Amino acid sequence: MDFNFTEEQTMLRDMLSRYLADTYDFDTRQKVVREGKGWNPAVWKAFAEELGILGASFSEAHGGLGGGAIENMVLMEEMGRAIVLEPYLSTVVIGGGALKHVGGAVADAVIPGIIAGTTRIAFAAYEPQGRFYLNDLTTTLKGGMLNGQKAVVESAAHATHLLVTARTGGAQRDAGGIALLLIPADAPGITRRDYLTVHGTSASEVYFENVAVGAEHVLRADALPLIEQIVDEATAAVCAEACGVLKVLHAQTLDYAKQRKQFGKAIGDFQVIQHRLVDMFMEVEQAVSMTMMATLKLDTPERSAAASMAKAKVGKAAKFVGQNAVQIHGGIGITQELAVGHYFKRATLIENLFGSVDFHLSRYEGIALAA
Amino acid sequence: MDFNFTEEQTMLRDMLSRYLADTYDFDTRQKVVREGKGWNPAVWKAFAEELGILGASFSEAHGGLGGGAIENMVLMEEMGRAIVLEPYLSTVVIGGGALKHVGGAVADAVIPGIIAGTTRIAFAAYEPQGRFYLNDLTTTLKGGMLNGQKAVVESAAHATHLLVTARTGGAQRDAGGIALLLIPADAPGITRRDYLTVHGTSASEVYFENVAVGAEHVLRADALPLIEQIVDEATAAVCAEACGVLKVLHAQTLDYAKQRKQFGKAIGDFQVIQHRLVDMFMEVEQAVSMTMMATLKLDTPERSAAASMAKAKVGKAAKFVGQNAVQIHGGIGITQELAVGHYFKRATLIENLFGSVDFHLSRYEGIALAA
Amino acid sequence: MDLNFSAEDVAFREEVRAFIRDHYPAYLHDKIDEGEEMEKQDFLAWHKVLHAKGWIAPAWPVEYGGTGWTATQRYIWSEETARADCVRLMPFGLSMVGPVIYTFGTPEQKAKFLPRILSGEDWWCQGYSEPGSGSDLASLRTRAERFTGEDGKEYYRVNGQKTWTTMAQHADWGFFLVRTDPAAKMQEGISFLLIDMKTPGITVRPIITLGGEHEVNEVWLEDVIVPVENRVFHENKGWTCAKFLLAHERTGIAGVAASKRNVERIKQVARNTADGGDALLANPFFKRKIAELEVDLAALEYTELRTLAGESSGKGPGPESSLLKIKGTEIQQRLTELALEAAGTYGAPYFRSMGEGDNSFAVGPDSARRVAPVYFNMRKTSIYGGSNEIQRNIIAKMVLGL
Amino acid sequence: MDLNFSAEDVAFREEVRAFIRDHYPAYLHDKIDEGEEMEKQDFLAWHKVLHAKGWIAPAWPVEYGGTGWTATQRYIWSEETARADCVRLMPFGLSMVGPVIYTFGTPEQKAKFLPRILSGEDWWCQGYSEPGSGSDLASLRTRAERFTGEDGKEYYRVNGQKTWTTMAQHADWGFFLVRTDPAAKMQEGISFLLIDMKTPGITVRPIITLGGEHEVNEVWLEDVIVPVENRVFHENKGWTCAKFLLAHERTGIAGVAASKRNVERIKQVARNTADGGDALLANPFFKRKIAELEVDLAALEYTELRTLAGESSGKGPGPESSLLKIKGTEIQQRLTELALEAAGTYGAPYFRSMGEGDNSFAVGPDSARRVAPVYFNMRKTSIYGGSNEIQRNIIAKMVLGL
Repeated sequence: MDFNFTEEQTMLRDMLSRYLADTYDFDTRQKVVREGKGWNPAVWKAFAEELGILGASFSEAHGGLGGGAIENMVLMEEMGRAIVLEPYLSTVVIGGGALKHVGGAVADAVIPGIIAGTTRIAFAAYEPQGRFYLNDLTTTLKGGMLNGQKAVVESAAHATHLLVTARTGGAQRDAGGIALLLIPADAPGITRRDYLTVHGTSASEVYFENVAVGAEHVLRADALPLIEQIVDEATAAVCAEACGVLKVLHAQTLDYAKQRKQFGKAIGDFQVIQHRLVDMFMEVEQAVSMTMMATLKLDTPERSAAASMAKAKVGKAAKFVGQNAVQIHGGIGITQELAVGHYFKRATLIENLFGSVDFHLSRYEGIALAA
Repeated sequence: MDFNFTEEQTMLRDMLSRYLADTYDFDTRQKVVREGKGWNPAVWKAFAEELGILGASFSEAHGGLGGGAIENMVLMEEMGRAIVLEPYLSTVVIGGGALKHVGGAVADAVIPGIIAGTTRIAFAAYEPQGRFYLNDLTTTLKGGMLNGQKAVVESAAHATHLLVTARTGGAQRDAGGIALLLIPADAPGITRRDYLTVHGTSASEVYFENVAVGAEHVLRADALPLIEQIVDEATAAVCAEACGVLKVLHAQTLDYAKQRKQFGKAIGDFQVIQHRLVDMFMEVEQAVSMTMMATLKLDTPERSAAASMAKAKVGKAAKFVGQNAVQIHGGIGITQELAVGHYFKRATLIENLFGSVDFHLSRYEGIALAA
Repeated sequence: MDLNFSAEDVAFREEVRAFIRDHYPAYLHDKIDEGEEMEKQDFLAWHKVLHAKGWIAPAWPVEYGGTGWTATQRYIWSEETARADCVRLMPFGLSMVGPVIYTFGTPEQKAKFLPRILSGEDWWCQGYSEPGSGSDLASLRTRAERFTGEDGKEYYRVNGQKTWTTMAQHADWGFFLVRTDPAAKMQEGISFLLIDMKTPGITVRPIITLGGEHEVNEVWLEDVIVPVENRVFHENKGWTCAKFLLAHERTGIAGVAASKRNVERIKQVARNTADGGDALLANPFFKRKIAELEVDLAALEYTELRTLAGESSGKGPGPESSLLKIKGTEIQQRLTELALEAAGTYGAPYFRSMGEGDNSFAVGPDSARRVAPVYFNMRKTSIYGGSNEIQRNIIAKMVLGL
Repeated sequence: MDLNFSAEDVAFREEVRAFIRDHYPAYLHDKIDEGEEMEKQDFLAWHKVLHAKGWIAPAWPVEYGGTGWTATQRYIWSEETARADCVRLMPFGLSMVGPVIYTFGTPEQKAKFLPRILSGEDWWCQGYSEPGSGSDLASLRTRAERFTGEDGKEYYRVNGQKTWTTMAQHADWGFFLVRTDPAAKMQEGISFLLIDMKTPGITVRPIITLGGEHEVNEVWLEDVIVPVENRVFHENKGWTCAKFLLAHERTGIAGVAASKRNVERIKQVARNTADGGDALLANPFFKRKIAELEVDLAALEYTELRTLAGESSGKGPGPESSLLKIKGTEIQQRLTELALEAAGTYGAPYFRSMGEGDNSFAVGPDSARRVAPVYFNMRKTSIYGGSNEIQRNIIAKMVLGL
């Protein structure tokens, strides 16, 4: 057992951290949010060309740095620290992850573009009726034609490809008969309604009307196990993002509590505030522990149980730390002016991302706690 | 709407309160506990003859004072304040309650003895396999013969009568085919294993082996609705007892916090302790409110929903107030020496009495929250 | 002790129901159902109907325009308006400055201000908080210096800054706590002033909150001249009015009736939301959260009723009302958490910021439309009106003697 | 970063498993399964087996009798002993005074005491708390006055009272915090003494706790004479030893491996307990509490592993160990709550007080037998070793700089 990062991983973290500190300050970020596109293409270009981080988790054969899930964890935590808008999660972790598992010609063809920053992937999996269930699908692929609707597809507006789940057979919630497709985002028959999310990113409702899908677009025919796997990987990564978000929420609140004076002393001198900050600290530490556990178990038989345990714990931490960060800040915490409110918003969205606390506890029970 | 007690109710409360303050101090109570009988017959005699409170909730026609559920609430709260051992709940609230609902000759025959203190009733309803489910019965009444086992029957050792639920037909958990019987505690074929409870009262496993039961012993043939009703009434009464227990726990802890010094000041000067005591206060106040609600709704269609809501809230309050009373007292709180630990024990038993928090929330959902 | 309504109360309830059915502006229902934000004229539409009927201020003494209802009737009224999902009336005139004026004001102040509060002609705002004084209200620094004007009359010259001033952008008048004796200790030396918001020197600047709303404002006062006759109660004794008003504010803040209505709304949403082949309301854990909310709400309701019974038997709203504030706001916040959870994936979209006011299209179910902004916005309830931590301090001191 | 065991670690685990299987005293399993309380000779039975093997003190430096295991091996050891449900070793010698002696003691003290701790020959107890000083340990008042004896040697004369002294009724030796300089400020002027419990003037009186157990005692010291060479570290610098020991105590207190074992036990009980026609483990809400416990226990485990990794890379157990104490004891307490809830009706019977020691018959399932006493008893865990409130104060000050 070993909990240390390699030198390369530490360098990777430091590099991204420095870049974000220099160029991705809160005001700059908010300016991008106000422009309403949901991302800054220049930052993406820098990730690819200046920092080279988009290849960190890909094999050297594909032009990457030979890393994997731990590299994603390191990078996602740093992105959480700066509440980064750009689509690392959907493009590299999810899209790239799917391609790594599928391998072969399509991986060879697409991954280099991801690393270069020119290929961006959006994950079109969840559906309006399907809540957090990856198997609850009404989008169909029949006779080579894709039809249906996908809900709240993050970053679809600036994606070059869509990673789509679709039913090729079976009933609406069957485990079998689900295919995973990678199709060009501008294929005929695809329409979108774009909007911003609470976080400031862009998302879309994506509609498929008789979109022609060839065999070369089908990454896997019976794909639910693979889909579960890449969503477990994405869940671990979003837990890492949450750790970054929560560390900043805690640090900013601790700072504020030391400075803000009420009744003639710093509010951090009040024992109730002190213990609240301690409870927040403990939630953050445990979120970090669970994220490491989930990440390190991604290639073991405990993968799904660990991912759901981690997400359940991190989801609770996100709520507790976020709400109390705002509470301790008082009124100023719920204005647009201070960063803390925006970290709180991100923490709140993460609570439900890839499933709520209850969803993941139920999933864990289904795996590990049969009566 | 009116939340005031009548003058008679206030007098009743004051009378019992004075009596218990004078004669039922903590040391006297502990002496009775150590003697190991689980009650003090002299106290029961005083309840009947000196105070006359055993008739408070019975009609004047039966020799009572004409009161009802509110009188039971008033008396049970006072008994909770002194963690009284004697069997008011099983004899008057449950046994007496059943007789009042059944009415007729049996009520006329038995109630005067209850009021006089000479008739005491134990409620033999729950079974080893049945957990909190009143319908989960393997005790059978067939061909006039009663066979089976009842679990943890409070005060059976000093009861003159047993109020017994038994299956006359149907499967183990059917709602139909359940009779309610009132039989002499010394009927041939009844055996007991007596033991003390954590609270210091006596309880028993009661075994029936071919106990002859005549028609005159059957209070009601298809009795589950009646059984549910008397348990709702008992639940409201035990909520009232809990209010008394919790008020004392809070008051003793508040006192202790004002006196006990650590780090050069009273521990009640520490804000974390202050807020804990406030949270305990709020739990107690809400327990009182819910107890009133449940009591006042006993004769309405909302009876069961209200009783289960109240018990769920009171059960949570019992845990929170009890645990924190001990925590604030520190080590001394978990010794036999101080009263606070014994109130904590009673509060803990009440959590599960007539069903846990989860049981009552599920019951409430079944009544009020069908999907 | 008895929960039943008398025959008179039952008749009253029928009267109230009929009145709401016949006179509540129907277009407001549509706005609420579609999740639209309420604007000034929406609040006033219902206000004016009630004023015409004489029902605008049930809590006020009859001599000042109250209804003379019993506590039970007032309870029925709040139950029925919530049941019918009526828009909430702005509290700043009716529940806050109104009671201060009829309790502490001069006959002239009563005559001038109370009728205009009742009619809705004046829209009020509250100038209490300052950037440096959040929970520590008494540390406020806005100065009011007294001087004799050229007309020989007495005036205050007010300078300072207020913040979190709700709806100040619409306000005709504001009630302000100002420091009239800077040498006095914290709570002394404060006075309670009524200020015409059109007075020169007042600048109102919006504060945009997390959900994108413009509800609160900064109010800058620069050499604002206020006649001395607009001071309520004695000079330097404004803290008396402030305390009176805060206790009043805490009672109303429990919001039982509105929360009851919102529980029903969540249940309806959960009934209509799919969750893995069944309704979300059939999910045992979601259902359990609703059940626990209902239990806690009942506990709050009966605690409030006991408090009201205590009040009608002579005691004013005491420090126990802090309990109602804490538990009431916790429930309000949990309701918004449940709404957000029910929305699932559709909690993420944010329409407000697509372009100012662009509500022209939405995705997902209507019920999910504004759940995230409302969730963010409602975090304020445990902060304002004395944070819930301050309320616990109050109970510790005033009730428990700590 | 890697969770896998090396081939060496896997081999070690097999060795440990085989050793436990072959050498753990079988009769202890029966006692635990039947819910009987452990007595002194039970603890010692296992202690002596381990001493004979050389595995009694894995955390000690090799030179003093430690095993030289890596952090991973120590983790495997605690996992495997918990998995096999081995009786817990008494910490007072092995985990508490032992490390103080080998860290701060003289060569003579090391030579005299360490071997007897390892062998189990000496049973130790801890004289820290006093009736007036609970969480505020430094306020202790037990006095030790130095004097020269008739034999010309230096001694302390100790007077005072200690309380909550666990297992003092069996102890051969005790380590005591005493005040050697009454004029000094709180934490200064305290010394750390080793006292032979057979010294005249020591009286041990039982304190019976809520579950009926005799675990803790009052210890009265009246003119107890202690040679100066039994003082560890400098005079008036005993607080250094005390702090060192408290941090050590907190790490062990997390009890992850034991809690894991207890979770399995509760699951088994819930599987075998009927709940309305199904197993209690099928009750969604009971199952959810177990799932939440497992999640929190995993979070504690991986947080402890991170802490251990930090320690083995050079950092000693720091104030972060307060987190392990808080969360570890919360989990231990929740486990007892679940056991009590699972017992349902059968949580109420209490066999201990039917007559001292009368366990001759019981009712209900074995698993319910002592759930209430254990629940009551385990409330101590959030009080002792520095209450959980004190632990939060420590984190606030030492980690957060508040």
